[in-house]
Amino acid sequence: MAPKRRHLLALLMVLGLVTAAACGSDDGGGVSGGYSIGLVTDTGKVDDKSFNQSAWEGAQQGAADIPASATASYIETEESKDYANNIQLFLDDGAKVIVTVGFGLGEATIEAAKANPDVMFIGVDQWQDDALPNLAGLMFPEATAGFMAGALAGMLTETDIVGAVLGTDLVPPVVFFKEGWENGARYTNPDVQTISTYHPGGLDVAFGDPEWGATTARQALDQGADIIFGAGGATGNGALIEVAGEAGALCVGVDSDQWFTVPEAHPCLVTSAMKLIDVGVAELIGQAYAGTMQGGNFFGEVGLAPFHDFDGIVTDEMRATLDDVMAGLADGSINPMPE
Amino acid sequence: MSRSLLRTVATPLAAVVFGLLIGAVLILSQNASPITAYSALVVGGLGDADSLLRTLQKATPLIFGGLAVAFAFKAGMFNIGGQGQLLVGAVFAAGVGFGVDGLPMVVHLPAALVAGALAGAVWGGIAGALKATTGAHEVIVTIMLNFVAGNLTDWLSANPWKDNSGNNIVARTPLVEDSATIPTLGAVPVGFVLALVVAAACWFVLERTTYGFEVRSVGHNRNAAQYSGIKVGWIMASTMAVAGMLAGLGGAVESLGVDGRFEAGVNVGLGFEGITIALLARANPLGVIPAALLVGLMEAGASRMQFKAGVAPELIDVIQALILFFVAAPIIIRWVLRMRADNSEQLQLGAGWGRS
Amino acid sequence: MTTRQKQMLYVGATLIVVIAWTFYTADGPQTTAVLAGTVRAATLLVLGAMCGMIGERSGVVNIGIEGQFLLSAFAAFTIASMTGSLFLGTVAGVGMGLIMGWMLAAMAVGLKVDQIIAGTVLNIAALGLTSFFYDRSRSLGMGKYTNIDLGPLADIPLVGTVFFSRPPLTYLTMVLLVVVHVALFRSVWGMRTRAIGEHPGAADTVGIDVLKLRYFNVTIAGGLAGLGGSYLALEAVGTFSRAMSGGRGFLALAVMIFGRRTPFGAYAAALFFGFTTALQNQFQLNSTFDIPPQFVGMLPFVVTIIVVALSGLIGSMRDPAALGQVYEKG
Amino acid sequence: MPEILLAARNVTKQFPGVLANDKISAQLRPGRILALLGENGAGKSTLVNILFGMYRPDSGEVIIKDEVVDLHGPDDAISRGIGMVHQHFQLVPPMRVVENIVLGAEPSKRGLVDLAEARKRVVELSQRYGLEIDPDALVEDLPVGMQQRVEILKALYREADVLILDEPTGVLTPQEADHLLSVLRDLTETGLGIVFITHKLREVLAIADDIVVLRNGRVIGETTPADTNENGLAEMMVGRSVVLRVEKSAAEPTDVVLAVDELEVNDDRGQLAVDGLSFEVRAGEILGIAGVEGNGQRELVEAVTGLRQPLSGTMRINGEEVTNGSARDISKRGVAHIPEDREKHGVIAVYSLAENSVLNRYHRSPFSFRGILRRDVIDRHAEDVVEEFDVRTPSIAVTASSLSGGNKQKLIVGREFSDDIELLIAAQPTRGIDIGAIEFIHRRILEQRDKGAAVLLVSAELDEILGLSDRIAVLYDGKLMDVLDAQDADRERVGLLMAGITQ
Repeated sequence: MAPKRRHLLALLMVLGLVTAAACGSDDGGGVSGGYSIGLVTDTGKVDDKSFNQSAWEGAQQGAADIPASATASYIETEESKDYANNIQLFLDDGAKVIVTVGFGLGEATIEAAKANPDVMFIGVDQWQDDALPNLAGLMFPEATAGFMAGALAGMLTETDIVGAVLGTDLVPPVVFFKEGWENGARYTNPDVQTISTYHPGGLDVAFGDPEWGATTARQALDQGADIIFGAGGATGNGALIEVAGEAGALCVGVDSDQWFTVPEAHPCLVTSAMKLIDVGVAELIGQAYAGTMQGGNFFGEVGLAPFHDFDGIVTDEMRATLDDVMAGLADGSINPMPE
Repeated sequence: MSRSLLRTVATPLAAVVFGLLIGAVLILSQNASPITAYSALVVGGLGDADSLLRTLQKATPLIFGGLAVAFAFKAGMFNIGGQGQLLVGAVFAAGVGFGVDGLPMVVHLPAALVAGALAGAVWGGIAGALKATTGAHEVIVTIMLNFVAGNLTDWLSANPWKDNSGNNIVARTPLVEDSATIPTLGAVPVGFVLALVVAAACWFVLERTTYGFEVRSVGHNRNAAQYSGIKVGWIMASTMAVAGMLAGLGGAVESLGVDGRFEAGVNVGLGFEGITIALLARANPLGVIPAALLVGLMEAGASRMQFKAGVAPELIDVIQALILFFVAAPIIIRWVLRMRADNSEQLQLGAGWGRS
Repeated sequence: MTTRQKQMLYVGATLIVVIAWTFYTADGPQTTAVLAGTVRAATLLVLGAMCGMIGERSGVVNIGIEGQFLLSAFAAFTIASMTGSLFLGTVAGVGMGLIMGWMLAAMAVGLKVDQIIAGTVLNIAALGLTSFFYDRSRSLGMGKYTNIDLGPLADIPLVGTVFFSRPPLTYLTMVLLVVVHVALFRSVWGMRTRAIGEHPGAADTVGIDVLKLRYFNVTIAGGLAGLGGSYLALEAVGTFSRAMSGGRGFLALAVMIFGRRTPFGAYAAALFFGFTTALQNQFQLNSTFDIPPQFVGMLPFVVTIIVVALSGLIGSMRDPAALGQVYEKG
Repeated sequence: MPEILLAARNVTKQFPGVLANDKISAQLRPGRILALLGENGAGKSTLVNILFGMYRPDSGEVIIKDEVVDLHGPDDAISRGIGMVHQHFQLVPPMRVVENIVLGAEPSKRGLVDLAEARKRVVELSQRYGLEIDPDALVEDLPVGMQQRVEILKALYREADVLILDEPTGVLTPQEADHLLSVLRDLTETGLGIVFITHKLREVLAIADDIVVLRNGRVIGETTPADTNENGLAEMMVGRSVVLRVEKSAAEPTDVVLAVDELEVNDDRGQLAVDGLSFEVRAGEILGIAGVEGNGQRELVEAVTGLRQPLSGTMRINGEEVTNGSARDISKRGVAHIPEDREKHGVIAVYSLAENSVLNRYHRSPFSFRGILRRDVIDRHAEDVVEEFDVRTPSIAVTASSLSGGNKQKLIVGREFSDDIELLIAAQPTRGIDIGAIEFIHRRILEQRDKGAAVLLVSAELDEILGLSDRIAVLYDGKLMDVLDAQDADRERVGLLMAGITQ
């Protein structure tokens, strides 16, 4: 009897200790100091080798670029219901600029911007219907990026088949990339056959299934595709790595220059259809610091990543065509996504 | 009474403590301070009215998810399908919530809740009916139905029920009408109150009604239940439908009370946490409440923990797995604490009447 | 197997060959692509199914295959990227699988935890641990396992590409199919294993240590799932990412049931599931139908449900009698 | 040849709450048959489990072939030449006979089972001992008598010098039992020793060389067939003089209560188990169903109680057709059912006695009202059952798992008998319980008959059938061999019918 109770007592004491620890100071951490920049990710990680990572690199770059001492820190969102809370954590901490990444945070960002007119907000991939003075939506014309990549692929393919392994059609940027890619390929190579596949699973798995990405890329290679566009987080990365194992085949990355984020893809990675999120974020942070940031929509740059090891196979003629395409896209004479 | 209550909670409590202690070691391994991390966790979950609201909001679907698992456990069934049942409940509740207008709240809100509950009941009932008629194991069927539900609800929210207002590009439904929105009373969301009421109702049904007696009989001894004239197949099918209904109700409360709409990918994982909660509560419907509050608190505080201490929020998942492990294998706790074994220490998925 | 079943098997096999050949003559590359994709998707499933099968034949349900895949893939990838050796990575993956198998055995056999709950613990723990510890800066500098052509066999049209131009772990899996089949149905170990799954009491009375053998089997079976994890990280994909097993551990269970807990049956089932996946991709690649991918994507899961329900209805399947039960001596 | 083949010396074994073996000593010499006699719960099974290495004694020693041994498990015992035929056969049903026989001691080549060699040895063995068997048959397809043969061959295959048989005749017809006894006698010619565990006095007198009687975990006496008789043994076994015959008055049957016509029922494996049965049971009589287990009794009982759907035929209760009625429909008509497997079908182990006492009536008034249980009423009912049926328990709040087998059975009988009964279906009502409880339950069954209930008694114990029944129907292979009046029935005649032999 007695010993039993003693152990229960001991257990309660340990619990009490933990509670005491918990009620202790929570001020040791925090990130304040100088000009503080906060970044809230979409439900993803700052090292996702994709847009969260790009945005985080941009935030760090922005912090380094501005003249005053500045710090950048991030919170990775676990559940989309926490968007508002995670933004609030930075607000409470006195952040001057808050970067929110992904269209999912759009509404939470607008709410926070309205409530905190003194804080500058940068919303990556967030379209602004009504401009708020302290909120810049950083948008990218993905179809344009996809079109340029497709145009290159149309010229490079020898089998006249190009493939795309994609995240999910539930996420519009993925659709824009795909449509741009296919139209671009057809633009430079009218005979080209485009074969594209979306991940068949739900939103929760579509970007995290490299096995499917790899298997599907292989399936496309086996039926003659010699250039594969992998667009869709880890799923797309799986496709890139698969193509890397096929002699002679090429692959195209997405979002950032995947030469640096997926080194396994070096044997095939001819370029990436880039959204220069890091550049855009850093630039907007600079503007915010300088007080020149305008509310509303800010269009970031898109483009093709360097060809790296494949510089040699892209002929001058191809480069010239690409320049024409780029010019056409810029002046609107080419519509990357008709309809 | 208090002695026996103490004994009943000793194992889950010890499991939580052990989980946190091992979690502390992991935090140290990341060169962070466990004290800072845990205090941030608690402040993030209880620090002020907003945090408390978030904890309650997070606990609400966990209670429903936990009940969905616990109720099925009572009939000896393992419902891993809480996720899918919650999703269909969420999308159909939202569908009624935004698709119908002009109704007064007293009609509209209950109708939307019932739509979610029914959708969940159908989803759970499929697994139960297949088990009863063909013997198909509910674990496999509910897992498969989770995938199917994910695809189905994604499609619904991206196509026929998509929110086409403004420049929305997200796969989500329009906002539900005000008349279908669950209000908040002060700092307490009404959905949480509903969860408490439903948990109490589950307890009452299981312990005090003839239906509950049949459910528990099937759970404890399917053969004896059959011999005493209970229609075992019907009980298995209906129990899974009730379990699905509970999860579906959880999804409905999320759509109508927290998110204001259904959005693809937003409710991921909620259903699975019900398993941890139900086991932590030893399948007792009332025990589900504190278990859900605990997990809800950890999840509400996880962001602050990363913010203050730089600890990745996945730590919470690891701690949950550890707690589950210790609850499932109480023998380890007994060994460490040198407690004497007794029946209440076994993870019995159901017990006699509350004759303690 | 009855004569009738054998006849049906021959008829079915002939039919498949004839259909495959017809399609091949119509469109060689596509047929090859679909069938190669089929074989590829089947490898992981059958490894998981064999893991589950050895456990269930011994009376232990393993619902933790998903977690075993994931944590083993993590270990395989981490070690391979640290050492630069795919082989060492593979060994590490198998090792992690063995550890996870041992943990399942410790819980389900040793501590007598409910087997389903024990497996669920593994799944949740694997997801949490891999997410918490994953270091995304790692990569496989040397690339993943590549195809090895088996000499002239690889030059046979269709069959050569589909079966004889494969990476090493796929070949190893095919060898393991035979090994596990022989071990389960011809060896002393297999006879004892089936005995402890059907009637542990009987095995005990002839001096077979039921608990020890279950421990051993569940641990060894974990090695197969571990090989599956290695295959996933080092051969199928070439990297690691969060939750990359994507539910395939659960599909493997369905494959095992569909295949009546025999290696070749499971392989046939796995090929069938692989085929549904490959076919659904092909539909999209060809833009055959204008069906949303969400619906096409339901196909394997709906098929699984139907299969599990039918195998119960037809009564062709019988669980080992002691499946899921804790064995108490005496 | 050793002087002592197998012996226990002062073996003591304590289980929680029970002293199962208290300083037990017994010994077996080569070529002899030692009978261990005792009623259920006397400690026989514990003792043989110790001798076979399944349990370890708390104190005392086991001697095998003149050597004190420390057995760590059955494999230890097996390797020392001890073979055991368990009461519940330890065979793997979906495996072949030959596989079952060699399991654990398989002839092998490089890890693979050498089935050809195994088959050869099994055939050789069965010929040598005159125990014919088809080595390639699946065990699940064999009748129980054959399964027992497999068990014996299993022991002989391991070159046992000692054969322990635990209640081996319970599953056999009297003729099969006689045959078994003569086989055993032949086996002793080679110097084999046999330990024969039973509670059947007749068999002990017929075959034993030495008799050890156990009661309450102690050795009560040692004797030989020459020095005692049935009454003497019975008194030693129970500790008082027992009524070997059930006292009962003549039956006064009236209206037909249960009428079964051309009934066909499948078993779990989808094979015909009840094959065109027709019979009637009248109010005020006991119809006993005799037969070796596995001849369709279970399926018959389950069909009659609504637990199993018949393939064809009809069943009527009091003239009303109930062929496709559910279990509850049938129990509503005043049908009580004592199931054959108490633990599996009779009680819910983790439920309290109170909950178990209403398993068949919780849904009825006054135990519930509009779907809500009335615990006070249920508790009072449970108190009544416990008192009236002499269930020995500290309280009605304890779980059923804490009761002994006999008390569980009394609880079940009490539960089933608490209403007026039109038809009682009692399957193996006294299996595995002590003599006191047996007598109690027999009296209660007769009481129901005398109150006008129709009773269908299914039992594998021929003595129980002969003692209680007014008419006896013999079931063989799902068919009714004959229905005899009790006064025309004797062991010989019923036994032949049980073996399917009509003359």
